[in-house]
Amino acid sequence: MQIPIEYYLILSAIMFSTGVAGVLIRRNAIVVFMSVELMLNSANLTLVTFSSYLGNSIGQIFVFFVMAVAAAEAAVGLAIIIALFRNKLTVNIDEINIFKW
Amino acid sequence: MNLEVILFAIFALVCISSSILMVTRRNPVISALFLVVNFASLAGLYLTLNAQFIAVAQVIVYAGAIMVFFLFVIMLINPAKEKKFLEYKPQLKIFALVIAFLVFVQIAYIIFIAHPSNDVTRDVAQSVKAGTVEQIGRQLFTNYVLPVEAVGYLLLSAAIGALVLAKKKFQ
Amino acid sequence: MENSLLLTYLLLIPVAGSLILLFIKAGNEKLIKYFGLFVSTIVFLLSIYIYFNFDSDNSSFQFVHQFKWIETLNIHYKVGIDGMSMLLVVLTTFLTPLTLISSWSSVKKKVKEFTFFMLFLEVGMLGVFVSLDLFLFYIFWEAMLIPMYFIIGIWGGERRIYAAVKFFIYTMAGSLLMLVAIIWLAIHASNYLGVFTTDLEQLYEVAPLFDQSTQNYLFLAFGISFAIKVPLFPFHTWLPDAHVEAPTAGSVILAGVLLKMGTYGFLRYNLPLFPAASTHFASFISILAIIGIIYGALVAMVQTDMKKLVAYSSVAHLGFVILGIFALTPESVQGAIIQMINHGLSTGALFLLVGFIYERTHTREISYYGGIARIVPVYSFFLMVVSLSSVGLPGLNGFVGEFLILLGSFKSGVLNSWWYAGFAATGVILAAVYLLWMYKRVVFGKIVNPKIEDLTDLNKREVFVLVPIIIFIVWIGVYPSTFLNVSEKTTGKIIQQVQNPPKAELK
Amino acid sequence: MNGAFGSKIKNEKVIGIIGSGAIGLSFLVVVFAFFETLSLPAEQRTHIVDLFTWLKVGGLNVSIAYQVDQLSLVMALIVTGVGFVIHVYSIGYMHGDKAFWRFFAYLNLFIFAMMNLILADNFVLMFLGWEGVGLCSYLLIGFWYDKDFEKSTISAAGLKAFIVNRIGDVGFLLGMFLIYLVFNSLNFAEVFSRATTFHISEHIFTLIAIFLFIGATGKSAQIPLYVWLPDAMAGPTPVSALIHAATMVTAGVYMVARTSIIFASAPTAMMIVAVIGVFTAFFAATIGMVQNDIKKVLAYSTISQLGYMFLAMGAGAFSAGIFHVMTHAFFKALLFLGAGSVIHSMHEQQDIRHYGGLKKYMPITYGTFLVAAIAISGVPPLSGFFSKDEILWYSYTNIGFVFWLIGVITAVMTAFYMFRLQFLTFHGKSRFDEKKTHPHESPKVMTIPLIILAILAAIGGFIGIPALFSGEHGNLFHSWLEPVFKSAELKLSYFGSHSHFEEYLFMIISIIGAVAGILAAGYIYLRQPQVADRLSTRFKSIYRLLLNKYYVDEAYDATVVNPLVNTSKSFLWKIFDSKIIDGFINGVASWIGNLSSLIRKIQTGVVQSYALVMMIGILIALFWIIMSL
Repeated sequence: MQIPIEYYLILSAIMFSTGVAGVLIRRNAIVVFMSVELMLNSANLTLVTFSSYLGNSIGQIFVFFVMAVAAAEAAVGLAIIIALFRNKLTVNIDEINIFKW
Repeated sequence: MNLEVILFAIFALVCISSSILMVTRRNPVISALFLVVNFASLAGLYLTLNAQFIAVAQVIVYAGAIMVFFLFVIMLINPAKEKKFLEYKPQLKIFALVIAFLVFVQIAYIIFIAHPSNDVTRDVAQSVKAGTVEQIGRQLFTNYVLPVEAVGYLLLSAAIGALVLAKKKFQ
Repeated sequence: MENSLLLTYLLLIPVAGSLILLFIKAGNEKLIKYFGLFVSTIVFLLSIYIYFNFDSDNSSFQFVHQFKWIETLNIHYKVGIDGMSMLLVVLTTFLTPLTLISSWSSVKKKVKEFTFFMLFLEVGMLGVFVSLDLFLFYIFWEAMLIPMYFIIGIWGGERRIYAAVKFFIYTMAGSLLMLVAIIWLAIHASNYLGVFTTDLEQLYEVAPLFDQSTQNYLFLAFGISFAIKVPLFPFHTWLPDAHVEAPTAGSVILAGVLLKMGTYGFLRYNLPLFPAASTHFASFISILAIIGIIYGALVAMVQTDMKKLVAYSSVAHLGFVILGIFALTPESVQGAIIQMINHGLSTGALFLLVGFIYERTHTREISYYGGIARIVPVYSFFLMVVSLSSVGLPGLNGFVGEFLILLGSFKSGVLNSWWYAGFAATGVILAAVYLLWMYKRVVFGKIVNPKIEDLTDLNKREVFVLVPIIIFIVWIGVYPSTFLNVSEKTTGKIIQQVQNPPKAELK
Repeated sequence: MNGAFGSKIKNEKVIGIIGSGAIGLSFLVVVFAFFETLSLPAEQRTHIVDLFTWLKVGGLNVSIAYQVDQLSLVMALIVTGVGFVIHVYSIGYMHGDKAFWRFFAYLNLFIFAMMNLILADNFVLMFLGWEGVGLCSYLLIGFWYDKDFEKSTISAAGLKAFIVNRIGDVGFLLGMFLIYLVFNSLNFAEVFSRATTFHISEHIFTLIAIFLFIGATGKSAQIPLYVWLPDAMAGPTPVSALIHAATMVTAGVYMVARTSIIFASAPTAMMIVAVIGVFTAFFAATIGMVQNDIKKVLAYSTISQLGYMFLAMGAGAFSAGIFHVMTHAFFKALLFLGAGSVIHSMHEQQDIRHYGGLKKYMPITYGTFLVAAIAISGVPPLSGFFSKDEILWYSYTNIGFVFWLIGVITAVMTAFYMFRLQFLTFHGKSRFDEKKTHPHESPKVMTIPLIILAILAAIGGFIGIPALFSGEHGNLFHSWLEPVFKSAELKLSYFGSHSHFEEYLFMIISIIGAVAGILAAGYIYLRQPQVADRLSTRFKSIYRLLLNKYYVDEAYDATVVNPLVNTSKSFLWKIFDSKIIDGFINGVASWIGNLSSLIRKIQTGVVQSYALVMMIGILIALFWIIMSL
């Protein structure tokens, strides 16, 4: 039996929603960041799924780029977290409100 | 019940449970480890989808490099454990959960409405061919050579940026 | 062919100058000052060259240069001048080097930035006067706010931030209305022209065909923006603050050129584009202008701060200009144009003089002074001449403008009443009252304050700044034809456009 | 020819000679021009020199052009002649002053402006001169700007003069505009010829004439704008003589004479001029009777005499008015210069109560002063008699007995206060400390001008002897000016028949009046000095009223000046400007500010809350997509 494409997509949706919940409820900036990674990966899963089902490699190539960007993003994002931590001595995002003027 | 389905079921279960655990653990180190598990199971899922290259890349890049990076930072900062779920601003968090759930409902609804399995059926040979390292490499260095270059620059600048940002003197 | 690029060069030279300036080391103040002066002098000489090549018998735009700028919106870069803008361009380029010289010693901090902003400002002002495309005009109009904002805000007096913000927001509020009006106008005009365009000369053809109420709204939207800039009563309260807080150079440019943009805008845009609305609102605006004349003079009379007094006198003087514009007779419009120049010269010179003495004593309180005629005779002489010019003594420039304006408004068919000129003429009396009273309290009388005994007289540099202005003050007073001739055809054209607007052809 | 008038401003130190020399030169030029004109037949005597176009806009075309005709020549002769004499006098008077050169520069500038006023061939150029003399007057009154004067400093007096003049100038301006509106020209020749040919209603003429007359009241110190002239006495005495007696103040008279055709076309305006003139004459004379400052007395006398001139204008006797301008220039300049000589030797003391018995110290001054006093009192055969009597005669024949009567009463008063001055200053006992002050005769450079003027004041009247005496030659002065006023006089055409007997009778009455005034003054101030005190105590309230000049200055201050300053300050500026307008603006600004700070609360700065809002947004977007499926 072939696995219907919906299974993969629903799985991806579950992962995405979990990521959303993580972003919204966690206070630790690193965990929030990890939740974002989770959401990215759920999107990747969708892309790979369609790529595979359609027999077209473009989706996978796109995933490759997403990974590269995610790597860059993680590097910069974590550097920012370190810099912030040096200034504020916390990574709890509800204690960091420097966006407010 | 063929092997494919069993594998999918195992990986999907691991994937969902590890992601939920990752979000709910109060210690960030444990969260990070669950995320590694999650990424690993995703790599497995990619294999079931015949995407060999991506699966390998997933393990190397995500589960390997990025997650080590995360753990490294967590160790460096050594944050305290978070408070319990309902201790701090409970209404807001419940509201956030509701939102997240609603998002899931909507996506699921769209998927069922659209019902893509009607139009898309997997041709295994095709899908195997699409996911080979050869195929992807050929594509990347012919049609997508410019984006590859760009990504190279992006990574370089991200490396430099991270360096500058994380330097001690940075204000 | 080559001539058509002259105006573009005129704009590009200060741009290039200010860019080169950025590469000079900030510590090298002397070089920066000389460089700024050099650039602005070149611009002045170029404008003089343009002036001599200008054909004053031709009423259409000259030195026109245009190319496509934003293709999708059919917006052009289009510059050109006629008699009116010719005079204002020369005034601008004339005053800029003088203000740079005048701030030689008064600006002490951030000389590089100051010179940069002055050159930047010059570009903006020239751009406003030469652009023939509404979109381009709007860009210059706004661009010029930025340097002025900084000049007031950085080099100003104690309440400079308040003044700068007030100036900025006041003008910004007006110009946003204008932006809306420009878009509306262009869209509405495209119904007639078939294409969307912001080209002024094409709009001249069709805008007068709009129906009365459309014209009225557009007139008001443009008009409020210009009225704030002028400033017309009751939009004038930013002016005293901005003037008082601005550094001397800023005040001179503000009074000399920036205020003219409002009146220029009325002449260039409001009158020819919306003739029906112009005649409709003429008496209303004239009344505001007359209130401004009398009100400005009365308030100026009781000021204790010299700079504030001069600032309020600007309100009165520009009231005359507005009255002249809306009387819509050749005499009054010519008078208004010449009065713009006059006001730039005499009020500019007054601000310079106040600035010079402020530099020495650090106070502008009138009561601080008294009897300085014996101590600083040269200063007193210059202040006398400039005050008299501002008072409108025949033989000096102020008279020519005021006389023509009053004469024109007296016989104006649009206003159609003698009361306008009659009331405005009281401003002539009041001008004498407030200026000469100030003069009396500052220069004449006994020396009451021992501190001013060791005041030093004007030095050579300061005299060098004032003498050219005085020359022009006398020149305009005695032989105004030099200047009147330049703008005569243009005036005729504007009045023609208002009184015989193009009629819709029946298709 | 006009070059001589233009090049007169110089500032070398202590070279008054150049200053006076320039005026002397221009006087010679004018004399030359006069004789040249005299040799021409009467019809060709108007000569116009066009220099260059000044203002040319629309229908307006104003040139810098000078018109030399009979009227302007007379005035130019007076101005340069008297001006020259006064310049010479000033060399002595201003000797040793720190700003000697400045004084002469101003004086020369004044003569230049005055010549512009007189020689202008259009209203605008005349206005240039008109304002120019006002400026010089301002500068010269305030010449000693740091000296005290009454409640404030001298410069306040200058300021007052300028501003009051400005009020009149606005009248002139409006008149000018109206002329332009009606005649479409501002050129004298064009306007005057059109005034006779165009059909224009009398109201318009009246309005023009009244506006012009307002200008004249400002410059020539008539009610209600006369208040500046007494204060103007704060200036150096030669200035008072030149500007505030001989020349500038007569500019108004000149202007009315120049525009005689317009006034002649407006009988109502003529009447107003006559009433104001005669009333001013009377009013100022009453004040003059009790003043104690030698220059103040002369100032009020000047106002009073100017009133006569306007009476003449109002009566249509233009040439009589100009005639009086001339004789007045002689004797009043003489009076002022004499007074200057006295003040000079008395160390700047100006109060006549501190003079007395100066006859023996300064005989020349005494003699010349006496000549002038007799002349102004109207005793024949000195100049004042002819001109004043002519005015009185015309006021009787042309407009009415009442005018004549007030004129005569004023003449009596004039004689009285002039001789009061004369007696208190030169006769009687010295009322000053002879040890401290040593009165002495002035140097020659000052006395010679006095003598010249005295001769002129004595004989100047003979060129205008009424036809009654001179027989078939007629009145020389009249016939000289006749072409200028011909059209105006034609329009008026009064001249009913009056017998010679009447003329003689009125003449004799006025002579008797003058003599009576002199005798009364002599009686009170020489024989019975206590009478004056008795009178002043008996009529205390009137005396106080007169001494304080009817409190006009105070009334002006209370009704116009103070309310204007106070409302401007406390209402317009402090309340209207900074509270209402700025309050409105700032109110809008702070309202927006408050609103923004309310909205700002949404911006917590916490990333998570932004994320939450973003998710809600996504939710809604997805919902919308689902709905539209």
